[in-house]
Amino acid sequence: MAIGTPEVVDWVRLSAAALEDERDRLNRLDADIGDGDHGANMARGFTAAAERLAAAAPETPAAALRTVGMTLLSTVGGAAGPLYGSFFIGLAGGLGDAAEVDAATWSAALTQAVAGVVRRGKAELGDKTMVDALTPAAETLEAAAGNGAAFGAALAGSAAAAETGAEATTPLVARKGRASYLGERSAGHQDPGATSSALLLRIAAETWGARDE
Amino acid sequence: MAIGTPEVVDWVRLSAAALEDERDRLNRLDADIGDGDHGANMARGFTAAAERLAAAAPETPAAALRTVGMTLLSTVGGAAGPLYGSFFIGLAGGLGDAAEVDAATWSAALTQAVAGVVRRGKAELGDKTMVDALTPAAETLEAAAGNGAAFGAALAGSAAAAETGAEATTPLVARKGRASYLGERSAGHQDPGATSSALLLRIAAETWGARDE
Amino acid sequence: MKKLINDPEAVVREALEGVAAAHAGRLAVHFDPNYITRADAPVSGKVAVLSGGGSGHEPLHGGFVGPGMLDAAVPGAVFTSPTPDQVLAATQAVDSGAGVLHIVKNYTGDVLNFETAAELAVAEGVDVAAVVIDDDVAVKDSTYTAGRRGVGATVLAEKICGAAAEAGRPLADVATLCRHVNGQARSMGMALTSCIVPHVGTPTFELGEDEMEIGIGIHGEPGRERVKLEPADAIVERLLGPILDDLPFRSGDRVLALVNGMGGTPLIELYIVYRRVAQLLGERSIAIERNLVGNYITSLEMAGCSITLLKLDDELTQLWDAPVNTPGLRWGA
Amino acid sequence: MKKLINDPEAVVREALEGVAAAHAGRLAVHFDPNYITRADAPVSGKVAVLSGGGSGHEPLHGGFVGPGMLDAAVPGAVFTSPTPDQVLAATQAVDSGAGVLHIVKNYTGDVLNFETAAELAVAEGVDVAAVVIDDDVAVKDSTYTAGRRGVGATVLAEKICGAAAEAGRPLADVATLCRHVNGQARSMGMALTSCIVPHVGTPTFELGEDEMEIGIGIHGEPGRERVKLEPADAIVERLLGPILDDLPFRSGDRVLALVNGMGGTPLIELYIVYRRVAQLLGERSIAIERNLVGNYITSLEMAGCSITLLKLDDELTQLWDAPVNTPGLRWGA
Ligand SMILES: Nc1ncnc2c1ncn2[C@@H]1O[C@H](COP(=O)(O)OP(=O)(O)O)[C@@H](O)[C@H]1O
Ligand SMILES: Nc1ncnc2c1ncn2[C@@H]1O[C@H](COP(=O)(O)OP(=O)(O)O)[C@@H](O)[C@H]1O
Ligand SMILES: [Mg+2]
Ligand SMILES: [Mg+2]
Ligand SMILES: [Mg+2]
Ligand SMILES: [Mg+2]
Repeated sequence: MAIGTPEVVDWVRLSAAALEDERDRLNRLDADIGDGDHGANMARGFTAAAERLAAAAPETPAAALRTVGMTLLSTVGGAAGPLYGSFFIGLAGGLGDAAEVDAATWSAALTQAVAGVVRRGKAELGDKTMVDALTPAAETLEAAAGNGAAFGAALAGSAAAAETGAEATTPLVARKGRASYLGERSAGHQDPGATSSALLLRIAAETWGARDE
Repeated sequence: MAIGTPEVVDWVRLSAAALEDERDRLNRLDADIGDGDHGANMARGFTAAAERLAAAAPETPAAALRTVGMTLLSTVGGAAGPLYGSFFIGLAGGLGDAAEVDAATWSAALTQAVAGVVRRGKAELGDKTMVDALTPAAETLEAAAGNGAAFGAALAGSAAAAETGAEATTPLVARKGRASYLGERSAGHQDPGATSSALLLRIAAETWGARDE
Repeated sequence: MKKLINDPEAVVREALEGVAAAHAGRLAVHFDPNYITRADAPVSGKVAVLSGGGSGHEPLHGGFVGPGMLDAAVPGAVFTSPTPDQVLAATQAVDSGAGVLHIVKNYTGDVLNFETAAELAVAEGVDVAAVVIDDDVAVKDSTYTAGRRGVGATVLAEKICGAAAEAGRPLADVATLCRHVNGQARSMGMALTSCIVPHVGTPTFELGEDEMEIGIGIHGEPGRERVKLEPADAIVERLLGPILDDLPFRSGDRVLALVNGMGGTPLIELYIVYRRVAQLLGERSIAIERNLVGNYITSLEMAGCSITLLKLDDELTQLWDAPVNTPGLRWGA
Repeated sequence: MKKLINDPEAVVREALEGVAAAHAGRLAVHFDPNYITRADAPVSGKVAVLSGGGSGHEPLHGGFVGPGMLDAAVPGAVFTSPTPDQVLAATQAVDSGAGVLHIVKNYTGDVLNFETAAELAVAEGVDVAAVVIDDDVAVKDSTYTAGRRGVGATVLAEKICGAAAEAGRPLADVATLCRHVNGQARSMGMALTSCIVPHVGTPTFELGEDEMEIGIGIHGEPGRERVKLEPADAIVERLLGPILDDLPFRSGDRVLALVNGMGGTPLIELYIVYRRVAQLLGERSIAIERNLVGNYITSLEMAGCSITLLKLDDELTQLWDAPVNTPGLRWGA
C-alpha cells in the first residue's frame, strides 16, 4: 500500500462529508453536556480544510496535514479548534518530509499528535474528552505496527479502539471542558469530542484500508 | 327626601364597592381599546376616597365631594384621574355650601361637573369617552328637574340616560384618549370610561333613590 | 409571568428604593409622593427641567436625572401617568425661582395630570412651561384626536433642554427649544413580543410565533398593523420609510439617529438594526452626525425596537454634545 | 425564534458592521479576521489590554473598547471563542512595543485559543501576558477540572486594568493587578428564561413557567440547580450567599457591587435586585462603595441576572474611578 498526499487529501475530504452527515448527532451529544455546537464546529472546520486542500495541492502528506491543522485553528474556535489543530499539526510534525506513509510512520505521527493534544488540553485518560478515544487508538496502532501488522488491519484496529474508548466515556463524570461545569450531571452521556475523534479514525481506516487490499 | 353629607358618603362607599366588583370587567373593556387598567385605576381611587371620607367626616356634601375629587386626582393617575377629579371638584363647586341636595341643586352641580370634564379633556359628544355618558345624564336630569320630577325618579332617568350613552359608544371610532391610537380598530367596543360613569350615576340613583320613596 | 420582582403592587416603590440605594449622592429619591431629583436641586438661578410618566420605560425618566439633563423625574405606576400632587411636589422641589419646564409625552393621562399640576404650581407662584412631545408617526395626526404619542424624541428633548438650562438659558427659551426638538424629530417602533404589566400578570397582547406588530406604542398599545415576521433589514425599512416621509427628511440633512431597544432585545440585534439605518440614510445622502444605540425608552421586557431621527442644526448638535452626567446617559463628566 | 436579525449565520458580521457605522472615529472594526480596536491604536508606550470571547454577551467585549479600558476586543461566533489568528492579528494591531495583556474568561475554548495566539504572538516578538478570569462560584473549583467560569469580574478587570495601562504601568504590573481583581471578585447568576442561539433556532434549555435555573453560565450552560420561581428578594439571597461565603466577604469590607442583567431583563427589575443586595450587605456591615446596575455581560435575550462583588482597596477604587470612554461604560470623559 502507498498512502501519499492524494490519500491524505481523500481522508480529509471524506471526513468533511462524514462530519456534515453527523453534524446533528454531534450537536445533540454536545447539547446534552455542553453547548450544542460540536457538530457545527467540526463540519465547518473540515469543510474549510477540504476546500483549502482542493484549491492548493500540497506537496507532502505533512504539508497537507499542516494545512488542515492551521485551517482548523482559524475556523473551528471553541475547545475543539485548538485541540484538533494541535492534533493535525502534530501529525504533520511526526511525518516530517516523508512522501509516503506506512504503519510505522503513521503510528509515530499519531503518538506525537495525541501528545500534542494532551499538552494543549491537559486532559488525562478518563477525563471524558477526545483523549479517551485518541490515546487507545494510538496505543493499539503502535502495538499493531510493532507486530508487523498490515497497515489496513492496523488502522482498523486503531479505529475500533477509538470507538470503544469513545463509548466508554458515557458513564464518566467530565473533568475537562464545558461538560465539567455539570459535575455529576455529565455522567450518562457520550463525549462529543471523543465521538468525533473515533469518526475521523474510522474514516482513515476505511479510506486507506481499501487501498491496502 | 333629604340628601345630606352622610348620603353623599354612602354614594362614594357603595361606588367603591361596585367598582371593586366591576374591576375586571372595566379592565377588560380597557384592554380591548386601551391599556387595560381602567378598572384597577377606578377601584384604587374610590377605595381611597371612601377610606378618606370614613376617616374624617366632612361637614357639607360639597366638602365630601371635594375630598373625593382631590383623592381621585392623587390616586388614580392616567386619563381618568384628572377627569374624574374635575368631575367631583365640579360637583362640589356646583353645590357650594348647601347642607342638603335636591334635584335642582344636583342638576346644576352635575351640569357644572360635566362642563369641567369637557374643559379638561376637550372631548366632544361622540368622541367615545365618558362625556358620552355624562352629557346625556346631565341633560336628562336638568329636564326632569325643570319638569319638577321627584329627585329619585330624576336620578333614575339620568342613570338610564348615562347607560344608553355608554352603550352607544360601542360602534364609535375613538377620537380622544388612548383608544384613539387604534383609529378604526376602536369601533365595536364599549368605552370603559363611559361605562364607569354610568355605573357611578346608577349607584347614586339606587342609593339616594331608595331614600326618596 | 417571570419577573425579578417581589410583589407586583410594590414594583415601582422597590425599584425606587433600589435607585435611591444605587445613586445616593447623585440622586435624591422622595417617597409619597414619589419623585426623583438631582441631589443638588434646586440649582440656583437655573431653569429646572422635569419630566415624568408611567414607570416601566426605564432608564426613562429617572435614569436621566442629573447635571445636563433632568432636574426631576416623576414616576407613575407602571404604564400609568403620575398624579398632579407628585408632579407639583417635584416641581416645587426643583424650582430655584427661574421656573420649571415640564416635558410631557402626549398621552391623555400624562397631559391632563401635568396640566393640573402646572395649574396648581402656577397658583403657588412657580413659573411653569409645558411642552408636549408627539413624535410617533405610527399614529395618524389630527387636531380632532388625541394626536400622536410621545416616544423616542422625549429622550432627545430631555438631553438637549437639560443642556440649554445648564447653560443658563431662560424658561421661555428652553421651552421654545423643546418645541423645536419635537418638531424636528420623528419616531416609529415595532414589537416582536408583548410586555407583561406586573399587576396584570398576562401579556398585554398575543402575537403568533411568526408575527410582529408594527407601529407599536411604548405601553403595548396595538400598532398600525400586525404582519408576518421579516428580516431585520425589512423591518428597518418599514419603520424608516414613514419617518423619512413625514418630516420629511431630505438629502443633505444632518441627523441624530436613535436606535432604541424595547427592553428585551439584546444589543447585538440593535447594532444589526443600526447597520441598516446607516445604509439607508447613506443611500439618501442623509448624514448621521450623532447616534445612540441601546435601551433608552423601553416597555418592560418587550422585544422590539424603535427608531428616532432628529434633524440637527449646529445649535442642537452643540447642546447634544454638552456634558451630561446621569445614570442612563453620561459624557463629558 | 423571534430576533431582529437577517441571516443567523451573519449575525456577528452584521452587528460588527453596525458597530463600525455607529462608532466610526472611536473604534476601528477589522473584518476577516474580526476584531475591534481603539481608533487610535496602538497607543505609543502604553501596555495594550485585549479581551475577547464568543459573541452574544454585548456590550462585553466590543462595547468596552476605548480610552481607559480595552485596546482591542476579539469577537468569536455567538458563544464560540475566537480563533488564534483573530487574537494574534488583534494583538499585533494594538501592540505599541509595551506588550499586550490578554484577559481571558475561563472556558476551555477561550483558554486554548488565547494560549495558541499568545504563543504565536510571542514568536512574532510581542510581549504577551495572559490572565484567566474565573469568578463564578456556581461552579465547584478544583485543580482537576476546567475550574470556574469567568463571568462578571471580566468587566471589572477590563475597566481596572485599562485604567492601570492608561496610567503607564508596565505589563507585568497590569497582569498582577488583573490577577488581584480576579482573586478579589466573586459572581453568581440565574436565569428566568433561556436564550436562543441564532444558528440553533431553539432555546438552549427548557424551563417551566414556574421554574428558574440557579447558577447558570453566560452561554445557557445548566446551573447548580433548577428550582421553583421565587420572589426577587429570595433569589438575591440564593446568589449572594455563596458569593459572600466563598471569598469570604466580611463585615467591614468595602465592595463594588455589580448587578448585571442577562440581556432580556428590564432595568426596573435590576433595581429591585440591587435594593435587596444593598439591604443584605448593609445588614452584614459590608459597605458598597461603588456599584453598577445594568446589562454588561449578557446572554443574548436571556432573562435573569447575576451579581458580582469585588472587594475594594484604595488602589482599585481609584482605578475604577479613572476616566473611561467606551460605548458601554463612560465617565470622566
Ligand atoms: N481540555 C481538554 N482536553 C481534551 N479535549 C477536550 C478538552 N476540553 C474539551 N475537550 C473536547 O472538546 C469537545 C467539545 O468541543 P466543542 O463543543 O467544539 O467546543 P466548546 O466546548 O468550546 O463548545 C469535548 O467533547 C471534549 O472532547
Ligand atoms: N380627552 C378625554 N375626555 C374625556 N374622557 C376621556 C378622555 N380621554 C380618555 N377619556 C376617558 O378615560 C378612559 C380611560 O381611562 P383610564 O384607562 O383610567 O386611563 P388611561 O387611558 O390613561 O389608562 C376612557 O375610556 C375615556 O372614557
Ligand atoms: Mg461545544
Ligand atoms: Mg387605561
Ligand atoms: Mg393607563
Ligand atoms: Mg462552543
